[in-house]
Amino acid sequence: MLNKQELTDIITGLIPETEFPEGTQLLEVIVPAEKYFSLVEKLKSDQKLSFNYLISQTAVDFLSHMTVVCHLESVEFRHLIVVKVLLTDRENPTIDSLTALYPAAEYFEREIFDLFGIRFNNHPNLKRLFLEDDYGYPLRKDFRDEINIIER
Amino acid sequence: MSSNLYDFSTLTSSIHAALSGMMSSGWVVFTELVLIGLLFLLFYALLGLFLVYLERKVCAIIQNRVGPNRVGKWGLLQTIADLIKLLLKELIPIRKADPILFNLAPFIVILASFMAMAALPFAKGLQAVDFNIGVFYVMAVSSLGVVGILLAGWSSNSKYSLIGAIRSGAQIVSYELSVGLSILAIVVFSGTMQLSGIVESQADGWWLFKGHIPALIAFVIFLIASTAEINRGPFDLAEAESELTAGFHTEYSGIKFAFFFLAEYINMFIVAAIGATIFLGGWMPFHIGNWEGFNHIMNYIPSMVWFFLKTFFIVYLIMWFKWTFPRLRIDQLLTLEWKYLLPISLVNIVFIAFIVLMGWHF
Amino acid sequence: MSEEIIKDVIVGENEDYIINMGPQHPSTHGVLRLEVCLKGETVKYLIPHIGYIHRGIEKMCEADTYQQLIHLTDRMDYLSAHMNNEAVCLCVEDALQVEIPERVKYIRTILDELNRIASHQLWWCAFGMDLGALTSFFYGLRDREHILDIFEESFGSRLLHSFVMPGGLMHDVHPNFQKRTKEFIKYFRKKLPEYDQLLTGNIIFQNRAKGIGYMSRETAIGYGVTGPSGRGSNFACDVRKIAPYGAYDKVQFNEILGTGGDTFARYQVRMAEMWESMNIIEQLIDNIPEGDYTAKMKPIIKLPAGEYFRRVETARGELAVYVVSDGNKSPYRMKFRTPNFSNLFVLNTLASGHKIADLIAISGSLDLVIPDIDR
Amino acid sequence: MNSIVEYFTDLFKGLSSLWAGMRVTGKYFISPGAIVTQQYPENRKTLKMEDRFKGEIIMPHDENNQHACTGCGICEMNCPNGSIEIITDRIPNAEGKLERVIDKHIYHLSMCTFCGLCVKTCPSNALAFGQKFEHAVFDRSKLTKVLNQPGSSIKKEAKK
Repeated sequence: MLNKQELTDIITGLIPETEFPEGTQLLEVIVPAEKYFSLVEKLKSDQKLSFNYLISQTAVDFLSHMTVVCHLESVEFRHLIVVKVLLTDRENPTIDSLTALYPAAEYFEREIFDLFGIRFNNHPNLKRLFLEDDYGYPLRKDFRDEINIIER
Repeated sequence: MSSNLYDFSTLTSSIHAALSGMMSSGWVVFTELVLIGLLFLLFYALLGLFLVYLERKVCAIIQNRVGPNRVGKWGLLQTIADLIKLLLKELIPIRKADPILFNLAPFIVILASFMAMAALPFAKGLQAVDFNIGVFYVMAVSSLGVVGILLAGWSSNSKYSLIGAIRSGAQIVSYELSVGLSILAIVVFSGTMQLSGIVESQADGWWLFKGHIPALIAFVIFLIASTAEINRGPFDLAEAESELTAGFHTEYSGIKFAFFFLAEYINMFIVAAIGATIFLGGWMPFHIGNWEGFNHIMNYIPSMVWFFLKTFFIVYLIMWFKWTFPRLRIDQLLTLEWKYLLPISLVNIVFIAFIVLMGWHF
Repeated sequence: MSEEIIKDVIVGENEDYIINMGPQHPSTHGVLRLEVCLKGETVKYLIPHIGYIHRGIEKMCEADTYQQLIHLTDRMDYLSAHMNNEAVCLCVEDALQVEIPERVKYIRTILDELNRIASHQLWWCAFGMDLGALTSFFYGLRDREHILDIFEESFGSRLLHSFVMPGGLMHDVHPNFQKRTKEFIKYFRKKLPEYDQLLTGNIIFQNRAKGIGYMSRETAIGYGVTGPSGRGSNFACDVRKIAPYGAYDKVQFNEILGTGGDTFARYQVRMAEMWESMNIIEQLIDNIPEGDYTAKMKPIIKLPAGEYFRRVETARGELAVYVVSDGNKSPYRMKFRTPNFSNLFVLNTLASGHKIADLIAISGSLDLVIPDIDR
Repeated sequence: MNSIVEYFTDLFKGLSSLWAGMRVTGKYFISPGAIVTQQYPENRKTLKMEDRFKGEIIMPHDENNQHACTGCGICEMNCPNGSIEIITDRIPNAEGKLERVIDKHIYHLSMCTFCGLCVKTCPSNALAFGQKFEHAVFDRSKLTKVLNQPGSSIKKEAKK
């Protein structure tokens, strides 16, 4: 198990464009969208890191931008990392898919597409998971549904 | 031989004589046929209702439940209430089903079970038709039911039903062999195919006890194979509830569904009755060799009671199987038949033939 | 007509026989729809369709306070409601850095394990029923009733008992709690061997379960299959060991690992977990310290702005809660990484090439709870 | 030869495992004392729910038809489903000041999920869980209840 500082050093060596915000509960990495796939690929394949277990993948809508958040864990070493990508284009957000690395990502990404409308490149089957095709993206903060959602 | 206590042939021949005095012989035969038919219809319906009730009670007690207890005393009228409900229910027409076959199938199933009943010796002298090849007849007729099941699955034009029907076809065709061979074992012992003759041959002891271990093996194989043949217990693949929802009768409703349901239970009774007849002596009381005194006391118990006691013992065994075991998979089902039951029963037949040749059985 | 076309038309070699298993089907345990493509009795592939009871719990959480959203988590995996509640509470306590009393930790852990036993019992019932052994269903429910009675006495409800609150418990457990739990353990230690006699040893059952639905360790990690299903493939994913919470660091217990990776291995892991849960309860039940049943909490909880992540082990695997707070009394974004969501989608990999009956056995051995998938 | 031995040992092991299962079910068949089913409508007289059972939310009234609800609205605020509505009234008290009192405490049983937050957070302990669980009605509007009884008033000691 590597501590935060060791992880930070290794990851900076792998991808220099990464940022590490201070004062977070877990170690967080913010990476540009175009480096996202290669970072995760290296996180998985690096012998000392070996982040081979994708715990969860989700997104957060901050109105100004969207964030895709991945929680990765190494089964062997038990260290955790949070990979974040900021997407400034809320109209047509696009990001690489992790399906090639983690089979679990296929459905996490379909869920994100369903609820946030973030598109994933190279995804084998990007269809909506829960909702109908014309429903809108309910977890976006500007989503309004006058019929089904009663504001309190 | 056994005494003439409770011999139904005296009753039936006196009825025959009375009828003959009243009308010409052609009419006598006709009247008797109608009478017997009505009697069987009544018996069939009552037996079906009772068996459903019995199954529900047995499984309830096995599962630490009470079972039906609301309609009538101890819920005895529950199945009658169910029957009325089923009679009143709508027969949903399936638009894309083959209408003729779809409606025909339940009748074929119920007809097969009805015909098999004709040859059962219920008590001494109480048997509708005493064929000299009774064993053959029963086996032939009881396997007719699969035609109905196949038709039902095919004609209802539903995917689940079709899978169920095909499964059932494969299953019954295979297990017919083992049932036949295990019955053949007793035919070899008793030297007759007449059901009444088989019963008479057990006057000094049942074949299960007289036939040494081979008869016991034949009995076990008969139990397993016949359970499979009537689509029950661990072999209910044709209607595997958790896989195919209801299998071949998924699309049936109302009284047509009730026909399938009823036929299943009557088939269970028929199989148990055949088992009781050929292995446990049918209506023959429990006799031991030439202990005259003991045998005489046993004769005081009516033969009908003996028959139903033995039959319901086997019915209970079959129910016990169903409520204990998980279901087999289709390939395991066929493996069991072709790799275990069939070879064992073939070897068993050879053994029995040898025993009979040497005269080692009692 | 060329010969190939005739072959196609008559034999149907290239024709897919697709059946819809669900949304109303006895053995999908809820409104899961599996689009199964068959060839004869063999499953070629299957596509799960979900969303029939998608209620948008994550969206609803964004409008609720932290106390209010507890009762929504009950309704995800309703069979391990207590663990779901605890996940949120741990996350909130982490964020506020509240020190919760020892008594609360002990009680929470005991309830976790009781709930785990209850859940595994129900799984055992349903698994037996999927395989056609209907009697197992009633034996399991009969014994589960004892746990539900304990729950009812203490919390007032049997299944969805939003009993855990941020900072502690809703109220203290019933005075009879210890006595009845010990009685239950004594009772269940006698009944559990019966389960083995009825099902585990049974030759038909073993033939149905052994070698069916093999999942390698890599598959389990890749798909994120956690809980007993993942541990059946030798994937050590027990959060109780990795990141102990509650009183798990004070008890001795083994992480049950299976090596077979098949349906039978997953079955055995769950059976062994019931024994292990009873061991954990027995270690704790006599040592519950006296004290408060809750820490001092403000009536309105506001998490400091930031992101919080917490995992617990539910009866079906790893439940992770990810909260993004903007400092208000309700979360800005709440994400539940539910175990069944990941466990479901491995089904295609496991069931392809097996028979229909095996598909039922495999989905039964994964122990899916559909509301947990849809959320 | 070995395979033949294996064939028969398999056969007998299989049969004995089947017998083990049948022994369990057979044991319960001959011991009807193990039946656990409750005869529900018949045992209605003796049926006693646990003290903490969450059947419905009630407002206990004492013998003088007095309750403890001050109409503060905390339960309404805490309810996640909006199943509580409080209608208050202002009436002059002895000193002539207008004072807020409860007019109607409306409880929608059909929306309640029994999370218990209203009972827990009530500052004057005016609410409690009732043990009644037979709530089936033919008309949904009957599930909307007014908890404070007509003509009831607030207890003296609960006023502060």
